[in-house]
Amino acid sequence: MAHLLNQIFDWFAAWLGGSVANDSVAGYVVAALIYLALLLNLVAVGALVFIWLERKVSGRIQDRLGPTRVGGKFGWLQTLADGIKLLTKEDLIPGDADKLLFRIAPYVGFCASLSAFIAIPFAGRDFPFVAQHLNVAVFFVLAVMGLEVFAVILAGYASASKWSLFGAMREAAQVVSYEVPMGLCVVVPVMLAGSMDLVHIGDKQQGWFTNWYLFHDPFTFIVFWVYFTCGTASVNRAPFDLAEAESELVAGFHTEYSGLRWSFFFMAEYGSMLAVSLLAAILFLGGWNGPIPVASLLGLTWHNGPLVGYLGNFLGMLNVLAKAFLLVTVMMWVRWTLPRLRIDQVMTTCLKYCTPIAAAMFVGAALWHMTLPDRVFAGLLQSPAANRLLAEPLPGDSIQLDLQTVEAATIARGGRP
Amino acid sequence: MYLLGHLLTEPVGVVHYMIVGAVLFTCGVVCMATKRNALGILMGIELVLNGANVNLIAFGSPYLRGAEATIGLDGQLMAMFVIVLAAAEAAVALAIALNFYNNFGSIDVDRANQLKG
Amino acid sequence: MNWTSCLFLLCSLMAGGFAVAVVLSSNIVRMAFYLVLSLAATAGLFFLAGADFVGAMQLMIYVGGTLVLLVFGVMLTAQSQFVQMRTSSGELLTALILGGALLVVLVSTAINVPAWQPTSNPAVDSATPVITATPIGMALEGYRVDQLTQPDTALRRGMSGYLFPFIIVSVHLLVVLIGAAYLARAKRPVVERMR
Amino acid sequence: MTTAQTIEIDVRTDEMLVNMGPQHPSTHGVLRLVLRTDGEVVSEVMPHIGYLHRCAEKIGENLTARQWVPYTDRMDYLAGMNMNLGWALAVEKLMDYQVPERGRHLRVIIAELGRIASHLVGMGAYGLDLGTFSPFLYAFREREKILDLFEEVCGARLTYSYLTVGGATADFPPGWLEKCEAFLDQFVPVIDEYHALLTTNAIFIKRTAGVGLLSAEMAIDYGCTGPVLRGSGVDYDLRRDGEPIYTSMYEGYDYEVICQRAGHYPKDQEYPPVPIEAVLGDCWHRFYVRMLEVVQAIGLVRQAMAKYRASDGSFGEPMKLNQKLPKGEVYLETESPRGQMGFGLVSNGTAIPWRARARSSCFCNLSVVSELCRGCLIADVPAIVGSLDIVMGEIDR
Repeated sequence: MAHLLNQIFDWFAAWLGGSVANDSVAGYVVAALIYLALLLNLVAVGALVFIWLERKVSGRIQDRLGPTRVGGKFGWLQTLADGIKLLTKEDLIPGDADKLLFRIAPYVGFCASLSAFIAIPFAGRDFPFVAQHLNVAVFFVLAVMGLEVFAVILAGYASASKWSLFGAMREAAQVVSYEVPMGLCVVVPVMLAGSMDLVHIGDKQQGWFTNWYLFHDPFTFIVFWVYFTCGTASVNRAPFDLAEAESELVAGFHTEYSGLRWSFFFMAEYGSMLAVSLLAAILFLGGWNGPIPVASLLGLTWHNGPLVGYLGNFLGMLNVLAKAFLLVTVMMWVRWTLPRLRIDQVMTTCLKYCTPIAAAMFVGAALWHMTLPDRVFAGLLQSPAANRLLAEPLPGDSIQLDLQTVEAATIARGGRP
Repeated sequence: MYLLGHLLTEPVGVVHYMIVGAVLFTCGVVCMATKRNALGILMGIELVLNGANVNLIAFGSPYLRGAEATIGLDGQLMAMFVIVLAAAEAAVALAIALNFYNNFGSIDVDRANQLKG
Repeated sequence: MNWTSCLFLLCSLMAGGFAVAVVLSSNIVRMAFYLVLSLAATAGLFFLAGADFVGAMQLMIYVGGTLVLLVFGVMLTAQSQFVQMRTSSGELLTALILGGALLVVLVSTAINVPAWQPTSNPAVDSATPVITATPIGMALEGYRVDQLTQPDTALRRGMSGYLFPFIIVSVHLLVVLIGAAYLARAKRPVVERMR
Repeated sequence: MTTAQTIEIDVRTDEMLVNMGPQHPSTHGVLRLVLRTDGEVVSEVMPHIGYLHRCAEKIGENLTARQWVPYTDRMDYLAGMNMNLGWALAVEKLMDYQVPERGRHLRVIIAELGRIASHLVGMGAYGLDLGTFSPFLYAFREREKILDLFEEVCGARLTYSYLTVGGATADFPPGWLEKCEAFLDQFVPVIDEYHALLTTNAIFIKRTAGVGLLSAEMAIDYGCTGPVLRGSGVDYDLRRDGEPIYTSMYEGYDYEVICQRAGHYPKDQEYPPVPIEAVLGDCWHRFYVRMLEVVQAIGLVRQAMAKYRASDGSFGEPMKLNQKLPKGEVYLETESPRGQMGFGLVSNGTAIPWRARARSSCFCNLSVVSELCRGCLIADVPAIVGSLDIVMGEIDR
């Protein structure tokens, strides 16, 4: 995109008798701003929608209506009204607080949550919808989301409140622990796809829902649920919301926050929920490939021209967002149904259950992949044959092939097999 | 200033990375020398290691040097080992600091003047 | 000015600036916070130098893991609400002079080596992404897929693989894990708890 | 009972004094608990009370016996009807007055409905203490229906002053019994919902089973009463074991005291069995006793409605506002939803009691909290306090 912009700038500059180099900073800055605006919109509007949805979902679960008035029907402008209220609230900072850290902590959290979206693709194939196509995207997303814990720790520490400190300590212990099983779960689809590139992982699952890694084999099916549990824990949602546990710690790490700063914590939380769900959708639920490959059946592929391919990608984007929204709704459903675990039980769940299960499932999936390569849908279907009609060559596959030839060459030259 | 002016016209080279590495390294050394808090010293060590890492990455970067001069993947692998070992070192150092705190009720290293705690 | 220089400037200023802030701050939690920013900016530099995997690793292990541990340690050992330990100004001055001298030596060395000056024909053009994760993984297994053009047979045949260091590091990590757990155990009288 | 457990502290941490309350979401009003914590482990809990003290007893010494009835409402404001009943019976005991047959059944209907309404709050708020919001609203949905019924009989939804000395202020309005019948019919299946959401929920069991163990001896030593006492396996209920003036109210009713006997609760075959993790006297058992008492109360209301329909005559004549009391001193305890609520009264022969006193059930129940919370985690504190189901209005009066 930056190159395209630079070419456009160059074209304009040529008019004025100047020139803009292909790698000029101008195009990159404009491209970055566009991406930032899009992602910020996704996260902020996503948070607006999710907060409204949460209130509606919780309302319906609890036998009430939720917001009904603001904005006419369904109270769909309720969050906006809440946002305006939060903007106009007094911004309180406790007298004993470490003012700098107290002020900065919510923004750190929000930045971490937003940065994760840089590497998350929304559609793949020849022209992936992604701000920065990283070949270590999975790793990057996990790493950046891990930074959010800092915001909580800083907020808890800087508030100079004992309840906040308790929340921060819990968060630190919990998130650092849950990164382990979460990483183990994420490795499984990475192993199946042979790449850490999210675009490639998503593209690998193209075709019918039988190609989703969720249904690849029994192990991946379990891994998905372990991942979802750990994801819920890592974004601090009930039943793992110990850092803010309102019945124990008043409001945990954000006890002393009010107004806009408080709302940034919430934006970060909902942003992280979306990021975790998007990651789950791409890694396990086929990403932008729907249960039925509508785009391929309609011929909306890159073979038939860029515009048509673009349309297909757009459908894919709606697809992956729908899946992520569904998973977020499940998180809400869980939150409004289950009681909260105690801190020792949270750690037990992580260390005694999630980690060993994830490790065992990883080994199982690896063995399955070794014994039944090129098979999908719990080994029932032959991978390419079942979907040959719809399978297209993947852009990422060329890299894979290169590596294979490279490996063969290594052996041919006398390297170790 | 010379280098900054350089940067506006010339591409980034290894030397620029080395200067950043040198700044990190020096800050780390000063941090280690001046802080009385055991954890502050640990942070200084982390800075020093990072300064070294910046150099390793720069030497191994394919963008910064010619194909014949770059040390390639070795730089990245070394940096990786440094990061992993730094994590291990931090864990041990933290354990020592906590142990020290248990014995002395403080983590002021100036008070660590006994061999036996 | 091209984009790599611009981003480099941004990241390096952040890394260097916050490193200086670490030195100057006397509040340990703020130090940790500045260190986080400094290391995150360093990770940015790694990305910029084409080391995606190491950059992500830096973020994950260093910033997300080690520093959280560090802050945890700070909180566990904090006697008062906000720990401040000031250094005497004389010590600080000596350290600054020595540090400045060290910086001058390091920087002048870096500048004076011609091979380290910016090159006009890099191995890879900065707009082309390099794939690092798989070659690093292979190298840890002992295969050097990036060394195929290496004229030296010994190096080309995988003698430059990192399988052995990898295993040593793994064992080392295990030892450290056990050692740290052992060290941090209290030798304090056991507390009686009644119900 | 002291079982010495040894825990090894990993890191030397300083003890921290934390104020839980008086403004805290899960201390059920204005209870203030000062926690001495070592990390997450609570080493001591000191309850501080008195934030809701309104001199109710002193006011009672300046009002006539019937005038004080509205003040009793405001003691245990979640079970105002049962408070009214306690005071009314105490004064009636002094006056040696027996309410007519019809009034007796009316009182049983109202008192047991009040018990259901109170236990619904206890159950829902307990869910809140453990971090789940939905059961609270499910409980309040049903409580609302009971309050609607109460509103129809007395015009108030919280402070009823309905059961009064001499009987009740009014008879049931026409058609009320049918509405009550309809409510009970639809309420019975709802109880299964509560069991699904809480009692059998794996996380709920993990949070409550084995937590806050209160042995039978300790419960008796501290004067715990009501579900807290019965949750520890002590078979004691004033409706059966109380003074004649109170037990005669329940004469001819078929009910069993909810308490574990030989590993089983009465009526527990229709409801989830006791999980293996649960130990007699823990939070889970206290909760379960309340859940079964709700079922018990439904049966009692049904019987009472049949008896009420069968009886005729007066439902009781409320005593005159300024009626003179006979000289003497009485003390009577009744089984309110939270335990034994006692009212004491010394009269010097005028209409105004010389002394009016109340014995709070929650006060005694709360007194075990420091014993129960020793060595537990911070998250267990709300779980334990919630399982005692206290109402500060009654403790502080």
